[in-house]
Amino acid sequence: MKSKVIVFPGSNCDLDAYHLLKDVLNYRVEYIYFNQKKINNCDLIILPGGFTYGDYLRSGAIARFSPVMDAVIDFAERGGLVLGICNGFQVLTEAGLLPGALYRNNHLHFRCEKIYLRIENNSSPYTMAARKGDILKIPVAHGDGNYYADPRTLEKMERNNQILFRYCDSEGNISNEANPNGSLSNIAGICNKKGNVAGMMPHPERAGETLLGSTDGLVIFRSIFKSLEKGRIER
Amino acid sequence: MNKNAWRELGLSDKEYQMIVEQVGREPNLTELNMYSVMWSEHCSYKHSRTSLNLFPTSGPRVIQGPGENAGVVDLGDGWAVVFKIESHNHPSAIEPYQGAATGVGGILRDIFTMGAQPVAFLNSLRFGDLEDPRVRYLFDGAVAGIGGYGNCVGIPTVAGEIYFDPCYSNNPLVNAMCVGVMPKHRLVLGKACGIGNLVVLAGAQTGRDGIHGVTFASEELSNESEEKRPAVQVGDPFLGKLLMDATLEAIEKGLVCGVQDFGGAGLTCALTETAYRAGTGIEVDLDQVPLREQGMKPYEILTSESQERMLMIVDPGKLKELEAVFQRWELSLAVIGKVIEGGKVIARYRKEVVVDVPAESVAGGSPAYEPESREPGYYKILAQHDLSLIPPPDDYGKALQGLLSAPDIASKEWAWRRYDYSVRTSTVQGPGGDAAVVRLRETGKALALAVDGNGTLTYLDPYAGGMMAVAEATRNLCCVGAEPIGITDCLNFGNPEKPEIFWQFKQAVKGMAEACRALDIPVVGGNVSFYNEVEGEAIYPTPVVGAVGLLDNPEKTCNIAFSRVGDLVCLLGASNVSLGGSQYLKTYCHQVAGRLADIDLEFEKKLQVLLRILITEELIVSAHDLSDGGLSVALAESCIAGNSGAEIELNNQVSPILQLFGEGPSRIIISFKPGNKDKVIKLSESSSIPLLFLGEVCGDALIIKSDGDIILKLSLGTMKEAYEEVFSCIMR
Amino acid sequence: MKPTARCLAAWKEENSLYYIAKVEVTLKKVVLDPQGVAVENALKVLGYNNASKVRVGKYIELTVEAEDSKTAAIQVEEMSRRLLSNPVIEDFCYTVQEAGG
Amino acid sequence: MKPTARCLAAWKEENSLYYIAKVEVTLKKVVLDPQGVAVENALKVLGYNNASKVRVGKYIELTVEAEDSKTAAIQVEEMSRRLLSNPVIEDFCYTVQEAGG
Ligand SMILES: Nc1ncnc2c1ncn2[C@@H]1O[C@H](COP(=O)(O)OP(=O)(O)O)[C@@H](O)[C@H]1O
Ligand SMILES: [Mg+2]
Repeated sequence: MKSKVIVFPGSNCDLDAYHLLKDVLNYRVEYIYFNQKKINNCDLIILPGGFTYGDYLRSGAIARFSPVMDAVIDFAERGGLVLGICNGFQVLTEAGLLPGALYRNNHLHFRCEKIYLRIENNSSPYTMAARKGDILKIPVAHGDGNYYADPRTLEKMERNNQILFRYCDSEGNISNEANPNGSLSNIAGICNKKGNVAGMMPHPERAGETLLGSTDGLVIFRSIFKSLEKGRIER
Repeated sequence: MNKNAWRELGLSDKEYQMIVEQVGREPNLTELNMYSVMWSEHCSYKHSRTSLNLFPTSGPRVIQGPGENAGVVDLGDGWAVVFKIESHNHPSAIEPYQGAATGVGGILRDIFTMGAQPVAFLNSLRFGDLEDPRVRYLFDGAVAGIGGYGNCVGIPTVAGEIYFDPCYSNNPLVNAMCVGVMPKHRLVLGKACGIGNLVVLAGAQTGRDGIHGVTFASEELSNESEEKRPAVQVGDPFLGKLLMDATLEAIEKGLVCGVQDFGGAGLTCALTETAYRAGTGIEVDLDQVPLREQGMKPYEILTSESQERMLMIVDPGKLKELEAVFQRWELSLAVIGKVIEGGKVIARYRKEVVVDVPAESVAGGSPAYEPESREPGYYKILAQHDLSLIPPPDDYGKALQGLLSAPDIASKEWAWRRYDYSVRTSTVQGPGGDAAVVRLRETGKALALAVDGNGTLTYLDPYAGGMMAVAEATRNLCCVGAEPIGITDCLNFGNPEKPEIFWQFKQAVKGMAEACRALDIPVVGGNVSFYNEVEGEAIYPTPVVGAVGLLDNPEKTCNIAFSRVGDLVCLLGASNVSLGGSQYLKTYCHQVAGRLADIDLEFEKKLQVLLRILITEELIVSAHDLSDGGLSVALAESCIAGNSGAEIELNNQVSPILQLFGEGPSRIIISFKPGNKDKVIKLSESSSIPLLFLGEVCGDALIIKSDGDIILKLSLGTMKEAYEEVFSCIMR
Repeated sequence: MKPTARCLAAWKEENSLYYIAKVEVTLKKVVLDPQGVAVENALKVLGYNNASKVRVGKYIELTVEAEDSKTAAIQVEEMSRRLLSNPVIEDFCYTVQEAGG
Repeated sequence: MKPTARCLAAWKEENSLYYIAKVEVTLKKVVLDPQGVAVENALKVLGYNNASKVRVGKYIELTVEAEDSKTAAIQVEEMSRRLLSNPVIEDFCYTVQEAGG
């Protein structure tokens, strides 16, 4: 599996994603800078967390116009796997690659904590190594993770199985208490209709080593790996 | 020159005479402005220098002690740790968000300026009574600002402390600490070395903001100009991060030979200090400084404190490559001058020489004062306060519950979950424990980090309080199994020109220095913040210690949690405690008074060593330092953290109130599995450290017995609610 | 006709109107506006080279119930000074306009 | 009189004016505005019980160089749609006003 981690000005989880893929999982990974216009030889593009352009104006609003984004859009249209984590998710919604928008947490605070996620759909390339209903313990760290989509869009997303993760409690119950940011119907992660582009607010790359308290994030990267292998065999 | 000119700039007649002698003529107004900022207390340490000499600043691990942007300590394996703490109290009192944010940005630059990759932030905060809405506004804003800057630059904030007392109402304390690591050979100093090298400015444009702390010559002062110079700057963490990444890359590639950040006193400080340290001179053309506003006067350009700027000394042959590094992030550089021989800083503006002064004089020529010092009247009176009159509580359970929800003691999660403490995937232990643990991927080892200070104790006894701050900060490192290797300190005091305040200062520094010597730990940097008073009312003397420790194996660490049912619970260390200065007295009698328990530094040292052995030999499961609230609070915290109860039996010799709520140094609660009992006893005996068996981890309540009777029983749920929900309620 | 103290409350109730206030809060001109700089650069990237001096501030809209527009304005001014802006680094300006009872 | 293509640039240079644009961006009414709620509560705490329906948005001010106010307005509208607001959750409105050459 060959991955690229995009580095926008202000990205700051780029090195964490890189570290996890390379040092923990032994995958091939390279950085791609925001002003590069081409992306070659790649199976997975990661848009990492951070504060692109300071998150000034709106999270992800300015990064979305970086030169590299044309290549990302092109790659996604050709069916390539694109995963946006936290700020990366925000960039993808701003770019229109994913539906809806992410805005200010309902309590107005930045929130860093370990939360629980329920796998809502294990047919996507990002969750296929997990079981539906599995509960993952993964950190969140964001101020703008409040997901919104208008009712019609939401309904379509539900119908198309586009909701990948919801915030839940340690037992898997979806409740207001378990929602760290006011997100619509506890949505923590989604994918596009085709399923190849995904975004999530929690940080799976921070949950990849026992020393750091959880390895639950690995299943997402294992899923990606598995789906690529599968694709390769089918081809 | 008119007498008023220097007086209004805050310089005394005698200081003006010194300047005339050192320059060899009368300085012009621009030069006088430079002197005024550089000879201010903030930059010249004129009231504190002599006392600070008491600190031990060297040791086998010390690579760079005080005098540079930050201290540097050897970590072994070819790596070094760089750290410093700094105050941003006054700006935070009027614009808490930006004041705190720029404080974090400032200390960040001090670290990466030296070539180190920042890996952690810490902070120490003091506010007034939260009943006051203005205090709540300040508290909320400062916490948001610390997170706002730190989260954006992607450096985790892993530890800190927060206390509340009316003495900080109008003068909150916001102290920020940053820690970085680097390969030893990468160290770069703030020196203008190499005659002919270029002086290069990077980062933000220079504006009129932050030209403050200085009064202006009367002819230039008007209401309008006041308006134009807000005393608080706005930080730009986005630019700060780009600047950090570019500077570190430039240093790694060997493209710069000296780097200096812009802190207080802006360009003036950066130019004169780098030249002074290198024994060289600098010639600059102020017209080359990129400005944000039109019509800025030379003295404004020279003293502006606009944020996010760096000065670099560069070999002309490497300029192109340096530009390419900064260009990656679309940052441009401005060559503003060059390094010259002769030790002078010369500035031109519109072709005319407007400044021509010896760097040594501006940066290092200020007088040192040894102000008068006098023991304040309150000291003996409060020390004699009769503590035997304190009534025991009607209900020990209720008393503990109340303490757990006292803002000084209650969980500060409301604040620290607003800080990203897990970015960089290296935080093994984040906020909430005795010390943070941050692993170093490059060496497989880890840093332990803690920041501690106690204004109440220092007020009651500055000498003992100073010792205790050092002892507590280093003890906290030992509670996670680390060896303390260096400290940095931030000394927050009132007006040093008042003899009573200066006495507090001298006593505290003496105590800290003595503790450092006894515990064999060097001070490698720090900061002094005087004049923390409003309308003549000074804050408590509040020295804050930031401590750094080394942990050989991050797998072999410890936290505070009682996590395994059946484990034995013991009190390790001293038995002498006092209700003097305790949280019990503060919370239930609304008094800050009494004599503190004595501290024995030799004993403290032995305890710290023993603790590290117990942890690295993996004999104990938890360790928790006893501080605010004494034994009862520490037990409750360990229960809450581990989500288990405990059953404890007090001894009969001492009154329960003293045992449960008395406070004193050198005490730790540990828990371990019964199978390790003999080994733990043997090791503590051979170190002659008392080990007192208290009980065991069990059930889902904290139960405390005295003489066979249950005197306290609190369920986990009750304790959690008291401990965890206070701030969300108050700050709603 | 002036109401007596006794029925002042009732009188106010009947006679008060709703006003819509719009408050703009911006950083003082001399203070760095990092958001403004970032947006200006982004506009340039999008090809708007003719855009300059971008400042980003806050916009607050609220409804105020008051006797008359002057009272409403005084209150909005007060709110802006006390809560909506920090005069140390920010300026504000506002408009008040009748909303119809 | 229409300029020829050749001297269009010069003609524009001479004839363009500066316009000050003010853009207000607010959350759509259907989107819950947590900041507005917080500000409204804070106003109540300060005693302004007569304040309601508080919405907090963004205010962006910029200078646009353009041939005429219509061109300026078109451009500002475009900037607002493309960058300054996110149409999924936000509405915007703007004014354009001549600044004097
Ligand atoms: N309380 C202190 N203890 C030890 N060193 C100190 C203390 N206060 C200041 N210093 C040292 O004095 C030097 C100057 O400090 P400061 O002016 O705060 O530096 P800067 O402006 O670069 O941040 C630094 O090297 C600092 O470490
Ligand atoms: Mg410095």
